[in-house]
Amino acid sequence: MSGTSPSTGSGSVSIGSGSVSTASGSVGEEVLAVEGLVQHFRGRGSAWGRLRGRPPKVVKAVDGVDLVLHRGETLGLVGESGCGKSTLSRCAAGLYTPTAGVVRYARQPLHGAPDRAQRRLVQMVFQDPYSSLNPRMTVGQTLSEILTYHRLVPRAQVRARVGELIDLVGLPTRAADQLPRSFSGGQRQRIGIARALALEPQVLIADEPVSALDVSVQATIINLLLDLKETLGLSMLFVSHNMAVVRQISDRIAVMHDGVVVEEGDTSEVFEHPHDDYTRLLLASVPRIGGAPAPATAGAATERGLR
Amino acid sequence: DNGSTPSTSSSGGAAAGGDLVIVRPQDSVSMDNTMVFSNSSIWVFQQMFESLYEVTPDGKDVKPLLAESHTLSADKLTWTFKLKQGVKFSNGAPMTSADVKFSLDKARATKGGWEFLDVAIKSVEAPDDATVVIKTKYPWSPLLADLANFNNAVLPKDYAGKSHDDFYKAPIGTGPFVWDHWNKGTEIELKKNPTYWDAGKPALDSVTWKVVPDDNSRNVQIQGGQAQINENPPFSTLEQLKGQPNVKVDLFPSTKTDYVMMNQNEKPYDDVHVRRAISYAIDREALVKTLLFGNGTPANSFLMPNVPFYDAATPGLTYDMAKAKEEMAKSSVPNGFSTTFLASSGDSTDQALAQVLQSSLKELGIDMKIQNVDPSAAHDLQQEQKYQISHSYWTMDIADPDELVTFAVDPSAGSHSFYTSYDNPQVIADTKKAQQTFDTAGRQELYSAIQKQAADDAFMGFLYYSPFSYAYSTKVSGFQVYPTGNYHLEDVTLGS
Amino acid sequence: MTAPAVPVGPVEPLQPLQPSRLPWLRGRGGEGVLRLNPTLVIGLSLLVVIVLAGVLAPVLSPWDPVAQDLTASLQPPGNGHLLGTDQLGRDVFTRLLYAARVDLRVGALAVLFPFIIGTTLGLLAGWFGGWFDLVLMRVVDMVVAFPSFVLIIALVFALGQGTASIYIAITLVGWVAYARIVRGEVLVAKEQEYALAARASGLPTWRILLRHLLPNVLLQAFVFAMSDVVLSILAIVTLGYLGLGVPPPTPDWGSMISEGQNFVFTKWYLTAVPGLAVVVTGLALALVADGVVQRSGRR
Amino acid sequence: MSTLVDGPLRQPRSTPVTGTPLLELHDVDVEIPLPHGRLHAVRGVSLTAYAGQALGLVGESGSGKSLTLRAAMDLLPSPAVITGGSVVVAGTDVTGMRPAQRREHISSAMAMIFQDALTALNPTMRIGDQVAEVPRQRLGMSRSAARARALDLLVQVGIRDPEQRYRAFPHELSGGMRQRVCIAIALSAEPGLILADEPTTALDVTIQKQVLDVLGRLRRDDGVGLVLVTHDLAVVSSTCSELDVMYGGRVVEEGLTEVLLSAPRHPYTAALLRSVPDPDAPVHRLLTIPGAPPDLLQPIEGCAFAPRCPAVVDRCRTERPPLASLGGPHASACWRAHEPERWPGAVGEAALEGVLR
Amino acid sequence: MRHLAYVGRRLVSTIPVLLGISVIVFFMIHLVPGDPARTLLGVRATDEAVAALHAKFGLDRPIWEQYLSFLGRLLHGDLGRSILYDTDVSSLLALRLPATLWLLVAATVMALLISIPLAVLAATHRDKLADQVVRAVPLVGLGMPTFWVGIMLVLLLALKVHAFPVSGFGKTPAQHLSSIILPGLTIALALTPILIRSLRTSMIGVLDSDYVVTARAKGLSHRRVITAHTLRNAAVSSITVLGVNIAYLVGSTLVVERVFALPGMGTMMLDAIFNRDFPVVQGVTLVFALMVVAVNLLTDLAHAALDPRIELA
Ligand SMILES: Nc1ncnc2c1ncn2[C@@H]1O[C@H](COP(=O)(O)OP(=O)(O)OP(=O)(O)O)[C@@H](O)[C@H]1O
Ligand SMILES: Nc1ncnc2c1ncn2[C@@H]1O[C@H](COP(=O)(O)OP(=O)(O)OP(=O)(O)O)[C@@H](O)[C@H]1O
Ligand SMILES: [Mg+2]
Ligand SMILES: [Mg+2]
Ligand code: NI
Repeated sequence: MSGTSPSTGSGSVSIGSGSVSTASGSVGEEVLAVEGLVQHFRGRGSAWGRLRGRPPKVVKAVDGVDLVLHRGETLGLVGESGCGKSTLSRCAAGLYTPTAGVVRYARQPLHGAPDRAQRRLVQMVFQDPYSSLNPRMTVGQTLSEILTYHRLVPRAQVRARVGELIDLVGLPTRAADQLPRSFSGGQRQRIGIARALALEPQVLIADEPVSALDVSVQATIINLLLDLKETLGLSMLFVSHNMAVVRQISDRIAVMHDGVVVEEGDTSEVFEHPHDDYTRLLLASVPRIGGAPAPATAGAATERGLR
Repeated sequence: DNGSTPSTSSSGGAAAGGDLVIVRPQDSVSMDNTMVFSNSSIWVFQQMFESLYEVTPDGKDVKPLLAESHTLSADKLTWTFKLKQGVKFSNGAPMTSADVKFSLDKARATKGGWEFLDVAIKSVEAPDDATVVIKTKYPWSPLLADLANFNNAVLPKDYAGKSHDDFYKAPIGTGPFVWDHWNKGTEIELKKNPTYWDAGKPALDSVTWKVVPDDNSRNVQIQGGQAQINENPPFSTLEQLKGQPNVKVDLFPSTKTDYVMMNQNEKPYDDVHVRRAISYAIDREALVKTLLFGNGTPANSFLMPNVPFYDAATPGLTYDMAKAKEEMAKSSVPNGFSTTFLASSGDSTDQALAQVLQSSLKELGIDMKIQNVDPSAAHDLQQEQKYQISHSYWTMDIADPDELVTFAVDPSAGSHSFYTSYDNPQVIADTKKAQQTFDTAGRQELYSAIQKQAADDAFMGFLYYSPFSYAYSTKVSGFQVYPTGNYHLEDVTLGS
Repeated sequence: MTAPAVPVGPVEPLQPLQPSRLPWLRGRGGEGVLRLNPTLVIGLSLLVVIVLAGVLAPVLSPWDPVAQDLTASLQPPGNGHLLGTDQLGRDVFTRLLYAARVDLRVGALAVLFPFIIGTTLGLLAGWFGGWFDLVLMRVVDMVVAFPSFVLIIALVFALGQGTASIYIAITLVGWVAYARIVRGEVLVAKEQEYALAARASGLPTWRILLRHLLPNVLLQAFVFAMSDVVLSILAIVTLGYLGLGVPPPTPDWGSMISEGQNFVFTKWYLTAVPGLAVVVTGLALALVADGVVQRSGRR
Repeated sequence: MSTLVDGPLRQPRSTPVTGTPLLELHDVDVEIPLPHGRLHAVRGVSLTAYAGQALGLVGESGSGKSLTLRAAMDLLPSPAVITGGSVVVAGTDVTGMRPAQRREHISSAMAMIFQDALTALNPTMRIGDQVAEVPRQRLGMSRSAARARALDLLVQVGIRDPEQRYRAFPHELSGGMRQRVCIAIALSAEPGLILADEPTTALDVTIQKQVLDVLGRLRRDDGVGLVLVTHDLAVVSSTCSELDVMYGGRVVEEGLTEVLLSAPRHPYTAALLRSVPDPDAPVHRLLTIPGAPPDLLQPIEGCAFAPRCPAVVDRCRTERPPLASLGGPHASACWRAHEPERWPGAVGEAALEGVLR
Repeated sequence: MRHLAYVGRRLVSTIPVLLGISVIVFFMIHLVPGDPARTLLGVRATDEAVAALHAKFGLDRPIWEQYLSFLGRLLHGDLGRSILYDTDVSSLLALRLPATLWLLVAATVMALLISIPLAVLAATHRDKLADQVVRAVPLVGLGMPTFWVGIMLVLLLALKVHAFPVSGFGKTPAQHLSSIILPGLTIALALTPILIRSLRTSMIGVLDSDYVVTARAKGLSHRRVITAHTLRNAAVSSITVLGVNIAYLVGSTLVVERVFALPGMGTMMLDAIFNRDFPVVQGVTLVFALMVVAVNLLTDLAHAALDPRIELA
């Protein structure tokens, strides 16, 4: 067995954080940025332990990350399971208050939870299509609740707008009156996207939106996101551990390992000329169609009779 | 009753030996005979302690026990007693007059105990070992009855060298049984006194009182052979007990009587017509039938038939709804009123009585609510007279009516006339007079007058007289309960 | 931004519920959720029969449950008295019916209060955490460390006999279970992505609590409540047995059992029949609870 | 890495693939009785697996892959039952055997590993004990021999510090290690064939690679056969020499992996190929398969893929295409298998170009 | 060692809880109307006698002062003196504790003996007749008042069949054992419905899990699959249910001890409440609370012993 011992990132970020790759050329202004972002989780720790001055276990989920997302750009965030991708995206969506560091929406730093206007700027799509919808609310209720609360459209037009949103993600209008449990995974994920789009955000944070889906359904969601990005001019932070999917969708990618970004750059650049050891290992591990298996030692015949 | 026992304990036979188990709902409280009021304590220490006199089996008189005889001086102020000889305490020391003096002095000196029985005593002297002289402050006819009470039992002088508290933790007396152990709340065991003065007694090797709060459990333990005597099974269970093959049920004549008490501090119970109306409205026959399952008789006096000077001719108020309505009409509240009956939860008699009364009084326009509190709180509320109408009962301890009469009709005696605040000067005067009257006829006259007047005033609603119920295994013989409630286990034998 | 209706990708037609993405690992038969199951049906019909027996008591029996007839005490069954009469000559069958009214009502109310209080506190503690949660959980620990029955009895003693005391005692003891259950569910539910999504949508806290979390955590509390009614009725019956239950003359199964206990050998039915009534009621409620659990898909 | 391949406890396994197949399924049907009908999940599946050979099984979620494997192992989840066909293990038809005997026979010939290694290991038992269980309980080894055997197996699947790991509980290991422990357990009965149901889906790519490497090496060096179920064509491509594609409970195409990937002859295979993004070649749009998988509760007339197939013709809807040979080991269940150039649009393109150049 | 330290920590952490409980008990019991002195001294008690007794037990002092002295004594391990029996509460408790412990242990053991085989039967014959029966019958048990079950058991098993002593506790361990069977069974019957259901549910979950399928794939015998791979894992979740319910059933000893005339803490508690014997009520409740704490602790330890994933913290 060779080459399988995972070398943890050397810690040196090969491309300086904050240095914006201009290779794609069409980069707009900054819409979302994190600077020196740190998010630690404290284990509960017992009262007794605290009395005796034993520090509770700390999980350093995100440990100092700088990232910038520009208008109209899709930034892919890859890395192994548990490296802190979800935590980072939740911080960026203003769901967690970071331990340290700043989150900026349209150059405005976030203080505590985002206000209504900021919420409307950045929205999120979640990984698990099964748990991300309230099982007791119909799709119509889920969407109109947001529209009404944020007064996005006059009350009279809420229903019409719900119809538009459902249409936008490619579901039939009658979906509005159905409960989430009557939808398939792909359809649920579309509803999740519609919910995020209801607030007409400029930035969409998608945390592994296709990981739970079957390959063929995955393709329809990826296509949908690509289309929406084009037609609505969205910026997107796309989180995934699937290198192939990220390659398909992002303009730029950042590779995370153990809570830090170890490499960041133009997608094809990183894929073709990885600098960081961890990135290389990651890319080398991705199975590829055509990487044919070796034959059995005993000269196993590959002939196979038909029944 | 000497000499009547057939044989000595060593002579064998089915009658000798055996361990008797008595099951009872409540544990004893203390062995302090001068202080304790709980029957479940008294019935235990009476097997160890003996007094100069004891109540006769009919409950109406006393006979000598540790005394042999007495003489009374002409001025009726000096009583001289000769003691029985050869009596020993269970620690081996002989009983002498010094012990008697010590015991009576201790009994008189207590506070909040039974010392009220001894208030007439001026002094106790022990001129020689076998003689005791008691002087009273004034002529006091109930003295022998008082001396027969357990609080005046003879204990060893100076508590046989122990402190008061230590003595009562493992008491010593002259009785047929001696102390063994007490697991508080669970069981008390007494062992046979091998050196008991009444030779040949007791037959039993030991007696154990076990606490079994549940009525049914006690019954099944008799049936299951784990116990031999069930202390006071409820009347409601007697029928089924009688049906059991090896269980015997006995009803011993008692001095127990039940009352409905009405608090005269509360309106409208200060109105005699209201009290009479209620008294008339009580269907005593029906109560005897349903509550006592026929095992009792309606009461016509606040005294009971087994007490000396009870007057069977007292015209106690009997059930008469028409008269009840008449009285109501004459009263200050002719259209009725609303009131609250204080009942003890878990006490089936209280519960049933309250419900029966509730429906009878409805006919008089009286709206009676039932307030259930647990027995302890009910006690308190009665004694603090924070009630309107309630239920209580009485059992005699001595063979003289004075104890009860004073308690019931003399508001100055500390109990506010059985907590009713009944106050009739004529009755009070008669009570005092009776205490100093020695001739039977004279006392009878006074006590009859008192009973008559009290009934007329309807200061309480007299309910019924009920016997003491006991269920015991057919193996038990010689078991007898006196009208005062106590029993003598030295006469009991256990067959196999 | 008004979204233009772009035709996006091929449209998956909506299908009626399809079990395909419910692999066997996730539990079976998600389809049965909407249907009544036999357990629930049997339980509900038993319950309906019991409730009807209570409600229609005046129709079913000519007797008055509290009217005494001291001349007819302890009659054997027959003679117009289906189950005979009790010590005070009251018709036992009639009392049995009326007791259903009392015990069911008291049982239900004795669950309602703890349900409301416990759910509210648990919801708040689970969501906000912090010192409120800490203090609440300490209190919960304290109440839980008491054998609940001891506490109920002691409380009824302290408060004096009566239905109000029963409510208060059972509430003081019972809210704890609901608070615990709901708090636990909230801790899970608030990390569920739909709750995060609701927060990300900028909805106010009260709305997330009431509209998104409460309906989803209530089921467990409700399921528990169903079995709690059984426990409450048992508690009330036991209080009645100890003489601390519903005050007389109101009929109640517990006091009927305890009154009848003195006649177990001669008139066994006086104890056994009210006992059976409790058992059947308990069974009905347990079946309903079970059915609800089955329906909810959580076993 | 050295293994004890030639050690006394393990016989070298170099049986040629051409020998008796270790597992043969003949027209197996699996049905699941549900409250509102019988779900016909596996519909006449036949497949053959030899020692030393890696067979891939791909298909949409719900197409019956897992149930096929479980039917072969006699481990169907209740209430699923085999209602037709036969299962032949190491040359013996097990369908008619008594359950205990069948269990014995099957488990000595084949072993199975699952998608999620955490749930596939008993959380309350030390991993060493789990590996040693079969040698101890079934093979009747002494305690110490079983232990030695387990340590040996742990080494074989590439676990370092086996002595120390022996006493670990599953939760103390990483995902990749756990999956390798599962493989060690599977190997403990010295099976000729391992049935692996999505063994790497729950893992990271880096760890996935480790696990696939172990499986590949076992096949290469020890001649252990492998049936690998997965969604991921890339995994199949790098692991398996043969491939079966399932749709709607049936095998719709089978053949050598290279052939299927370069020239698929079933529209479903073709569409599947193009809906998987390629890490090396981003395309503008992925190919999607509109519509939903068939309802397995209903009888299916004709081709199950017909409602979603861009190349559908009338015949597809009424008449079920048989799995017919296209020459050599390649077979496809499509009426239009011989004319991929006439399939419309992207499906046609995919069929002609494949993903292997 | 690790576990010892944990037990220590847990016990320390229950101190505030116990303190809180002592406050509740103390003030609650003193709220109850009724005076122990009057109960004790009886109808003829004089005010002086009552006052003397009050003074002796400190009942005349302000309630908070009484509480503080109660706490002070508690810190020295002194539970006070019974007013009714004029004995140390701790020695009374020592007399009563055995019966209650016997009862609880017997009940738990019997509940387990009944539940485990039935739950296994039901889970392995899921949805078959055996399962339906095993699931339905305990439901009946769920609705039975314990005292009623007790009475019925006495009637059927003790009086008719003479299989067991009707009530009481006996003197020797052998007698204890035979006396404890019926009351233990009474409590066990209340415990089994819940236990069977929880065990059955978790067993079904475990039987469906991949590791049991793996175990079957290994070709292990049915017996081994159940004992080595299923029961223990199923017990992990059921043990908590058991713990919670034992704690609940500590309360039912009150009634069961009464029905079977067992000299345990439950009967003592009822007596003490009726007689307003404050120190005893306080003492018994504290011991009951400690028992619940101990049961919870044991549950946690058993949980940790059964499931290596649990960290005792
Ligand atoms: N709420 C939390 N409390 C404690 N620890 C947490 C919490 N959320 C995440 N973690 C820990 O932080 C680390 C990073 O988790 P995160 O979910 O961000 O990883 P991820 O990259 O999204 O992984 P995956 O690919 O599995 O989704 C993990 O070790 C995780 O266990
Ligand atoms: N225990 C069960 N009860 C009901 N339906 C089941 C059960 N097990 C499987 N099915 C159904 O049988 C069909 C085939 O299932 P199977 O698990 O074999 O699919 P699969 O190809 O392995 O899918 P996946 O890729 O999701 O694992 C699916 O429709 C599934 O919903
Ligand atoms: Mg994540
Ligand atoms: Mg599968
Ligand atoms: Ni190697």
